[in-house]
Amino acid sequence: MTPLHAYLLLAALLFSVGLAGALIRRSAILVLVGIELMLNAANLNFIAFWRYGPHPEALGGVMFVVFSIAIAAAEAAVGLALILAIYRHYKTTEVDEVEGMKG
Amino acid sequence: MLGKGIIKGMAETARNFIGSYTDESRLTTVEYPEERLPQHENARQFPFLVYDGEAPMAGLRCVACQICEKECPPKCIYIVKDKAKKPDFVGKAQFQPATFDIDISVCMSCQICVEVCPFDAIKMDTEFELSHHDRFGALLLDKHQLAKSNDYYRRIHPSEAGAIDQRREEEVKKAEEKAKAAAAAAAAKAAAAKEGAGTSGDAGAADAKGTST
Amino acid sequence: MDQLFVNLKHWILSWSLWPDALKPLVSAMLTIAPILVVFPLMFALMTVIERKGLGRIQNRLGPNRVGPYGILQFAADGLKMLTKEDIVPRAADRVLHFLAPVVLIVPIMLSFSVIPYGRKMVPVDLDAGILFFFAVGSATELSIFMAGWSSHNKYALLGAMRSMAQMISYEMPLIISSLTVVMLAGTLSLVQIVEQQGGYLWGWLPQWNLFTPWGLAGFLLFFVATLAESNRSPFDLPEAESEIIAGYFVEYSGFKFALFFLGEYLGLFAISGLGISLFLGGWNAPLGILTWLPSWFWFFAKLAVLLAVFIWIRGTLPRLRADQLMNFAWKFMLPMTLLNVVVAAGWHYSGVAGWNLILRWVVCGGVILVAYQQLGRSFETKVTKRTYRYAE
Amino acid sequence: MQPIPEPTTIGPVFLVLSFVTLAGAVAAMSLRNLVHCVLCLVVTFGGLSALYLRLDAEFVGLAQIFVYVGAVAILIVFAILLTRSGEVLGGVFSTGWLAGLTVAALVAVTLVVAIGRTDLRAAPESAVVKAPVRQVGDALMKEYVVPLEVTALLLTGALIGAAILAMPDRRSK
Repeated sequence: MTPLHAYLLLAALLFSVGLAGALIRRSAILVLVGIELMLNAANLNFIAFWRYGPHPEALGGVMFVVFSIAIAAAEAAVGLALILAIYRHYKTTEVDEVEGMKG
Repeated sequence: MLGKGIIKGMAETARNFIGSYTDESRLTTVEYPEERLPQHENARQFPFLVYDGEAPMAGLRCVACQICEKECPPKCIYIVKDKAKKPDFVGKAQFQPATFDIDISVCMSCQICVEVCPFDAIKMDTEFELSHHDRFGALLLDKHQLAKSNDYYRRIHPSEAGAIDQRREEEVKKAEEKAKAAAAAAAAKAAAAKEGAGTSGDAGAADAKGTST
Repeated sequence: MDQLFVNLKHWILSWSLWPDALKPLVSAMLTIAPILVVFPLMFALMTVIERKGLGRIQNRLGPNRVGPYGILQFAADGLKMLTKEDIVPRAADRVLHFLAPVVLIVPIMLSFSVIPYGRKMVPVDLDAGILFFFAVGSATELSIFMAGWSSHNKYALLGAMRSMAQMISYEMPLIISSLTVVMLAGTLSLVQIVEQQGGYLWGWLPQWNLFTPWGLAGFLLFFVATLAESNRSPFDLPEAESEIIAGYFVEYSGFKFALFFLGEYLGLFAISGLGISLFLGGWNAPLGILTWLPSWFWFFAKLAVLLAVFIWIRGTLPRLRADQLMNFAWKFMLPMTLLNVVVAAGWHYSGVAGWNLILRWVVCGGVILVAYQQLGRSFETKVTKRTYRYAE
Repeated sequence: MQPIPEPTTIGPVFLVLSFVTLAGAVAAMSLRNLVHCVLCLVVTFGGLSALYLRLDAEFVGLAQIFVYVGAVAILIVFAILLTRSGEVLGGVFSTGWLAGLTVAALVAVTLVVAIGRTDLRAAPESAVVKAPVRQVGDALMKEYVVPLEVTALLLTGALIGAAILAMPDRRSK
């Protein structure tokens, strides 16, 4: 079996890639994608800890991931709806250009 | 309730489905290459040249007047006049086409050439199976390919051909009468000349005027 | 006879030809190969039968030139497809354009792996068979998007957008109507769901889910959602020839086009197989006295009947408009399926409470019928006799 | 059910899967064309789901494909098409990209160092464990029923909220 370290390392790298994307990309949609990647990295950690933990039959990690997936889906829907609303207003989805606070 | 129309429609198509097996008369299509529907009399595809008698080139009605060539909207007709004349159906000497080509890949089947032809020489064909492997050479029809007999014309457009034939017969009859009259006049003239009277020439001239119109 | 194919597989496996290490691989291959052969062959036959059936529905003969009764038409069509030039538009995204048909075919082939074709005849008995089926099936939407977007063609993109919107909208009723079965069966495994539908009430009436009020309503809803999910008429507007030429695969020709065509029909077979397993008793015989026929025969017989109904519907109904499609999904299908879940729960608990069967039928069926009537009212078109001012 | 404890080495399957996952993530965050980004993101989701399946979490693995590939990716694609941002004409990265990259790199280094220094068990305690779908369902309906209901409420709220947000504003025109 693969050691737990490998999974944690993968999750850490995935999280960093997502964070980097969310911070440096211009497009608001890709910022959202970066956030999704970070959430997924966290999910991977949950599953790995659940599997390698002392009580895998307790299903705590699995449950957490199930709820996390549901919430991520909700977040994506609302986030993309927000991006659509912003696009309608500013005619752009680039985060740098959306700076005015007055409607 | 929702769905009533759907069930009605499904019943209708089911009736069609079963009916097509039990009732031959329901089938609306024919098996094309083996069976064909009869062509309508007014069907028209592309023009052809009518000839009288047995020999296609000798009996061609076309006199190479080139009206159709000028009138053709897409300019798909090409005519070269032959210098030699030949007698037409009434015996008058007429020109004939040395070349008569129709490019049916250009032709738009408008029938204007038929409308303008004063000699009833060009008519619309009902032949439609003209597909070919060679799209340039094979679709440019020359006068040998275009020439079709009057019998054929009578077969595809009976009433139209009948009217034309009748008119032409009358013309021939008139021409014959005129020839007869002319012959009679000539005979009378000869007789008159023999007798020495100078007034009979007027009747012959008036007669000739009457037939020529 | 019933276990003919299972025994055949074991017999081939018992040959000494294979070394022991290769046995699992050979076993897997022996399971995969029939699926890869049978369903594409069914697709080929279905195209011919569909064209003949549509012809008969329209009082025509249909294809009858190639082979006896035109039965070899599929071979002619296939040859034509394979020998056609494979054109990729210059502006297209070449990689995605190539990948789209592959991404379509692979998940659909995967989804065949959880359907029980007969007694003990299931490629993989997954614990979460239905979940696997729907999870894998969701990749087809992506492939449609890839095809539409990579073609760099407005018609293709429009078709892809329509298709994705349609598939997402109808996936809801599809899944929720299957959920009723999962709820009452208490399992996500298709094998167990089919086994639970075995047995006969009073010795002859099969205990399929179809013969319950929620099962009947669920099956009809599932069927309509299936039509939409597999882009069949009357929901074929993603590929409406008369509006957007051919939708998302306008720019495909030759073999890739054939793959899209194949994928569409394979998806139809897979989802029909799911419907059969969920509602129509899977491989169970429809009458107690017919159980001597092999189980796989019954599965494929039911599949054939369903496909015939698909053809029949295609020959009957005209195409919906996009707004009608969406309204129907969200204002009729979704509330009905949600209500159906509640009715199914009511059916279960009234059974636990020991109600009379007829009373349960009347109550549950009544609720569904009233809801159907009320929800369906807004979809009825009021046809009034047209009057003309001048023409009469 | 092998009684022999497996060696704690990194297997080739894991290597391939993690490479695919990471490569997809990097591509999703760095490609110019947003549609390509989303498709690479799908690859990442697929790789993650395979990893979940390898970790014996069948339900989560399938739900991952179902939700992320089937719904979230399609949603993002729709957003890209509706905002016409498929082809990026200007710069890909925002003005503060250097700072962002630095922060991300620092986080990565911190996490890697932290993981490296921690003493973790290398192999799971129980050799084979499955999370049967039945058990997951039971747990959802019994111990986790309150979170489940709250999630349902949240999803309903998100559905309505997203619909209202994306609705065209009729008052302004």
